[in-house]
Amino acid sequence: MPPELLRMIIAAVLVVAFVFLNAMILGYMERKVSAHIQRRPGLMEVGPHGVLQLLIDGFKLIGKQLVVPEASNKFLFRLAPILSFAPCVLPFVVIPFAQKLQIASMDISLIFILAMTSINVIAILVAGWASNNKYSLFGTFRSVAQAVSYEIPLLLSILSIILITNTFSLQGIIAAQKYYWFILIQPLAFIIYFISGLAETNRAPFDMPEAESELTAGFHTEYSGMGFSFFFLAEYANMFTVCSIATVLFLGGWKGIPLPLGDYTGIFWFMLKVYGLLFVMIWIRWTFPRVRFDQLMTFCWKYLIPFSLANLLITAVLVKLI
Amino acid sequence: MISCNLNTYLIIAVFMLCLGLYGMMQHRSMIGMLISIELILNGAGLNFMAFNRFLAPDPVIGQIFTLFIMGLAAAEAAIAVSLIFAVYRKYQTSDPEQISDLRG
Amino acid sequence: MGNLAENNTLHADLEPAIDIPSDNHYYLNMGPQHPSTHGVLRVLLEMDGEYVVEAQPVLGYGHRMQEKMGELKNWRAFMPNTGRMDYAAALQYNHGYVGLYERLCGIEVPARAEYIRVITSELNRIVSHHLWIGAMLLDMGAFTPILYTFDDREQVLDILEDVTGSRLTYCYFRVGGVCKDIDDNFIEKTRAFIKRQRERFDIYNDLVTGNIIFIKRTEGIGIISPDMARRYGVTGPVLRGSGIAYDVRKNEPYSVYPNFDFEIPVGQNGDSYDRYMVRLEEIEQSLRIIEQALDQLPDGPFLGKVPKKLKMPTGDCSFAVEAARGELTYYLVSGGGDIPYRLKIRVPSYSNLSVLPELCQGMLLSDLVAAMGSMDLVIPEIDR
Amino acid sequence: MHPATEKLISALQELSIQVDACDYQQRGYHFEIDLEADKLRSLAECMLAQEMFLVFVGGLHVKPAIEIVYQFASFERACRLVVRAAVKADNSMPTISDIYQGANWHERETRDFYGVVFTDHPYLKPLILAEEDVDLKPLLKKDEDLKETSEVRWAAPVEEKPEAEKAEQG
Amino acid sequence: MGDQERGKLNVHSYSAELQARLERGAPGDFVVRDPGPLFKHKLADDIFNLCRANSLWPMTFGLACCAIEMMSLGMARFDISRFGSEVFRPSPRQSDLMIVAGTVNKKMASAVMTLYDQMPSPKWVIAMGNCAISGGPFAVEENYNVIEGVDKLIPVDVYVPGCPPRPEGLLEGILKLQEKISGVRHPFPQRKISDAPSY
Amino acid sequence: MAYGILTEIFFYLFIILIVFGALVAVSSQILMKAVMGLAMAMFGTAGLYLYLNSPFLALMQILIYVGAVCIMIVFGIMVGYTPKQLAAYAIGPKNTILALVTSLLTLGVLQLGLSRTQWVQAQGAGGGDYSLAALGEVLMTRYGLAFELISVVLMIAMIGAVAITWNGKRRGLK
Amino acid sequence: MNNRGYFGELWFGGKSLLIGLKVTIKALFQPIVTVQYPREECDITPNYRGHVELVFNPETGGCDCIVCGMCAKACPSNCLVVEGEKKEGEKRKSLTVFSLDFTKCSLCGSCVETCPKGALDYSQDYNIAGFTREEFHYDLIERLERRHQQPLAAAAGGN
Repeated sequence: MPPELLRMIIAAVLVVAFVFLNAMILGYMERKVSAHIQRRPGLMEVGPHGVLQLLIDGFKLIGKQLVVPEASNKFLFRLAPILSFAPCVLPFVVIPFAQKLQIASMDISLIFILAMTSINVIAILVAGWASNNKYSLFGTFRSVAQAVSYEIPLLLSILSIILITNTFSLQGIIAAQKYYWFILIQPLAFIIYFISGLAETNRAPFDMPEAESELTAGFHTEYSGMGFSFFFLAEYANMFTVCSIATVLFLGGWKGIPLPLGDYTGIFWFMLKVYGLLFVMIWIRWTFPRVRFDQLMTFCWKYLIPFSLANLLITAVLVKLI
Repeated sequence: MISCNLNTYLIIAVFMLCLGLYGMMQHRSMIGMLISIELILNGAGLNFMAFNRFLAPDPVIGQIFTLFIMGLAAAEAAIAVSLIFAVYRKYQTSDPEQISDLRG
Repeated sequence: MGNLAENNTLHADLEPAIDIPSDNHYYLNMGPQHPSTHGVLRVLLEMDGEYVVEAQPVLGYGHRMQEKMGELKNWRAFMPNTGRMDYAAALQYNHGYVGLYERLCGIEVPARAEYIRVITSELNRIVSHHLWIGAMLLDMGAFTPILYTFDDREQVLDILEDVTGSRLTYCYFRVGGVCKDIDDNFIEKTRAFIKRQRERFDIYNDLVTGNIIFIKRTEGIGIISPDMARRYGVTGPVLRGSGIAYDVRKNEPYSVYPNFDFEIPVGQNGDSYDRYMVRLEEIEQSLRIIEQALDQLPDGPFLGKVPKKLKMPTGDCSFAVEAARGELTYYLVSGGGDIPYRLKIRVPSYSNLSVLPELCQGMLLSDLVAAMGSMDLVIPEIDR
Repeated sequence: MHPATEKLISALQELSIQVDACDYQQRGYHFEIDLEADKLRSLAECMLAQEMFLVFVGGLHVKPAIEIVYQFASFERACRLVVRAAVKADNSMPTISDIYQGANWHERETRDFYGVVFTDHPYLKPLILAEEDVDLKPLLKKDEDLKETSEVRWAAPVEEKPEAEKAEQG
Repeated sequence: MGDQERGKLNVHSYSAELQARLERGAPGDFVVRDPGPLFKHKLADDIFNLCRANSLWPMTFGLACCAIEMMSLGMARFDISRFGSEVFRPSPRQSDLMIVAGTVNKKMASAVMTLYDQMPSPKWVIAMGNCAISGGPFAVEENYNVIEGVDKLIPVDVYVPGCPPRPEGLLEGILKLQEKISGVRHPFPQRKISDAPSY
Repeated sequence: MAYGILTEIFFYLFIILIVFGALVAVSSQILMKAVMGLAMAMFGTAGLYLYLNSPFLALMQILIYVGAVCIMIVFGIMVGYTPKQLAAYAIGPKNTILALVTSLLTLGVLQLGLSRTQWVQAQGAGGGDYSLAALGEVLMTRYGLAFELISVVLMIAMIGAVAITWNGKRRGLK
Repeated sequence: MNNRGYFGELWFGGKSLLIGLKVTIKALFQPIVTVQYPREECDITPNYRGHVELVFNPETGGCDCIVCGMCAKACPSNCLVVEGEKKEGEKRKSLTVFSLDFTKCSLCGSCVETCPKGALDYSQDYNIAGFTREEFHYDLIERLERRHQQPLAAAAGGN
């Protein structure tokens, strides 16, 4: 077997394994943090402090019956979970976990990630439409509008970083933050990016597509067992992607105080920063009520886009001047 | 190695163009027509890229043209969808054959 | 190839009860199992996109024949049922029911019993409002406030469980008094709770009241005008949110309520936010009443002398109390004997919910959830 | 007596409706009205004009005909009225749901429980009971339990407790 | 009066299935379309059962009074999440456990059955509270609306009596269900805490 | 060598994706499926762009076509059509033959042209600088005007779309 | 509240959100309030109303029930069955059957209150659950005897 192929296969296995592991860690983290925010212990009984709970949940979901509703479009219904999963895995290929720890180095890795995240909506769309359930359709509907409009401030806030660094390469952007993190000179872009990222990943308070109290479970109302767990995995993988981009763009990526780990020191700092941001996401989710759908759009068009445009303009002028 | 052959790309482009034409005539809904147009534009873009890769001296021109096509396609889709909204709201249908009121 | 069926396939495969709408409207069947209908309410929505054109609540999924059973049982046997109508504020239902018999048969109640009734009823009102704040915020997608309010709620439930023996569906009052006396431990714990609750208001205000998302989602949503309230017979905090200071405790005072100094909080606009504020303020007023009642608590018996078998005169009698959700009126028609000839129970949520079809026209679906949440619905109370 | 209440009484008397004052301590309401079904709508209009709200509408199955009991009260003052009206011969009753929209559901519920038809009601479908149970009418009394109207009214005001006491089971 | 006679209701023209289920009288004997064990191998099946037992996701399905106690169980004082069951799924498709908390009446019965059918197997039902077990205080002779026991409609695995049961009762029910699924009861040491819970 | 074969296999996969997607896009009776087919074809085209040395364009293709245009069309479908209409839009048999003839004729003519033409390679074709920097530079200098024009077109399109769609009154009120 | 202006609203909103976040992060570091039930046994108030139970009278070594049937009559849901038989040579009826169908009970307390002898009381069983309905048709006499024989086991509750 040629070594390139072997490398690819190993990389693919690693990435998928990491996605599963990440979902487990995040799921545990979410349930435990939410529990302690609400002053209860949370998972306790399965394993010490319930660490095995997510594994158990996964096994249970594998063992559940897969229900494909009679009235659904069966092909698309089955396709949707896989569609949602694939583009979530691909960004992991180019995320620089450490100085040397990047599966594929690409000049335009940032665009690659953005392209992949933009496909993600398609999966939600297919899922909601194929389910043939009005609640699912509602969820889809909201999700599409939300994703399309929040992509704009997201891209604009990223663009202001690109203006400074002149590269789309993630490693290049990290290298450009040699002396200071970009969050110090672009705090507004960071805030806008983070809010748009929350919306892109459908996290509360922007969890319109799966608004529990309005649309039961939104676009995955009809999904059971593995189908549901794929959406679950995809959501957490997406969260990780968004936070890792934020880390790379604004928080200096894998840079940190050197530790005796050689070239792999970076992964410690990278994970620390990413999971720190993920903690903030979870924290926000368990604090706020859900915004209304039209308020969500208003907020995007009235505040985020003008601010990100202004930020971009100012950045452009400053970059030109300096 | 058909991936290094210009004709492969051209045939695919032609195929997309013809299917687009077919769809344009045959679809009764405006959305269907829009889909077909996108297909045709896509074929054109592929054509540009293929010629750019195999025939042109400057590798940038084709890419730029394709980029422009994409931009135009996006603009066109936006306009078309909004037109469909408007037509739908006025006539409560999006079958182009039923919209015969020419005065607007 | 009709891929989208007319009904959403989940949540009960029931046919819509209203006629098929025009082309671009469609039906959404909300409930009977839906997270934000607080139980088993079913709302049939005619929708235009995300906008509600018409809402048709379908009741009866929690109908438990309470009025029928009222005609079958004497007061002692029907007593547990009263607590099961509105399980969130059961003691006020107990209160209305015993008050009815006491008024009809002219039974004297010892003063201590009346004070105990008031104290426990007001505690129960607080519990009910705790539950409501949490449930409404849960409807609006905030998960944490309900846990904080339940924290406080459990405090009161412990106090009430200690004296009544159960946590939720109390059967504590008796005609002529209450079935168990309160002791010093109760008073001490209640005072401790009052102190604690006053401190907890800060958390509510920080987390909910001042929150921009909450304000944006509730301000101007579901406005009930005073005129509308009158036409529908809306009562309770929903009415007071509209600016009418109607409270049975003040208007037709019963029990020992005239002895206490308390205010009726009112809102200005009649929107969901005002209803929220009214309820929050009512918790404070209830605390004030409890404080005063504990100070004034007289000694004496807690259960008066009542014949074993009640002899009711023929005739009818009505007794209204201010339950946590509004005016609760028991109307009893007696044909003599100890079993009512007819027992009509006027539950507040029934009238409050009947506003919904008019209220939600042109609303967004999310607003409907917020508006419905602010009504404080308890479905088995509505269905009886 | 509150001036608004006096105004209400006089307005009702203008409609030639007999209003009887009651002992609130004993009955829990201030006035009672026995009404013919025909006058119901004008009474309801008068009530709305005098800013009373509808507390409830309920049925009462007694011997000559089912009675519908309406209770009105005021938001502003202590004033509670009970209106009783026997249904017409064809078991029907004029609706007041266009005057008091709140009556809509109460009337539907009364139709569920007693089978009384409210004429001109906009949507007289079962509310509480299932559509299949249209004919159930669960609150109608059995013949042996049914009483005369006079048996469920207050006796004339005598000082002593009324002696009507029978060991009758419901 | 036995359950058999009590079960007869004034069923007029309900769906044939509901009518059949109601008239059957005695609870039990359901034709459950159980797909059977996932694996033929016993150990694998045991492992899966252990997983299922420890990851019971209930459906948000409150009917009456008991629903509040069910909510309480999810709240901080009792905290069902210790057993991994705090994931209250609003959709029946994603839930494993249906807690019938409250009175089921004739109008609701068909919805209950639909919801049960919509759950993917393996699925379990807990009848919480006396109303769900036997109609409770509403099982009077003149009963015209209340279903006297949800086990007439759907197969019930665990009964938790009480009116309403304390949240600990429901927790005990869930533990019983875990015992039923996996065959093991959690070997909890029980210790008495001296003073009242302070929180 | 094996690597070459693998790339070739992927090439075929992309072609299949395009052909299948395009066929679904024009022949599906359900509009949602048609859009999915379009997305598939776009995706395949993006794959071909990779073989034409331009990963940037491939990603842009995905970002713009799949991520924006397709989604917009879906949006149009969801808003502009009721479920009933969606079901009703089956293919009318009326135009099918005409469409078939026209498209086949076009295909034939172009195919003829293709097979008859001897393509002449320009000097230095196939090589050159495919980097993003070069693209950007040319875009900003030589094609600056065209770029500006495209931006103006996009801007006008956006304004136009908003203007067409916007009508003051709130929807949903009777 | 609506006339805060464009930036005013942004400022107000952002501040309120931060305040909200402060509340939850504070709670994150506060101790938990949970009573971990199966691991810790909860303290149930002595006034808790479980199902009814016959009261053990140490003087007679049995219960005080005189088989008057008041409790069964008072029960609104007919869940008590009391039967007794008059044995030869005894003045009173002696208790033979005292069964409770707990699944119908609504815990109203009528039986306890009407009992002229105070022979009934509430139990402390707060954590009962079972696999069949019939598990909750209690034979109270047998339970009384069992409780009397094993006073330690009875304290632990359960069924």
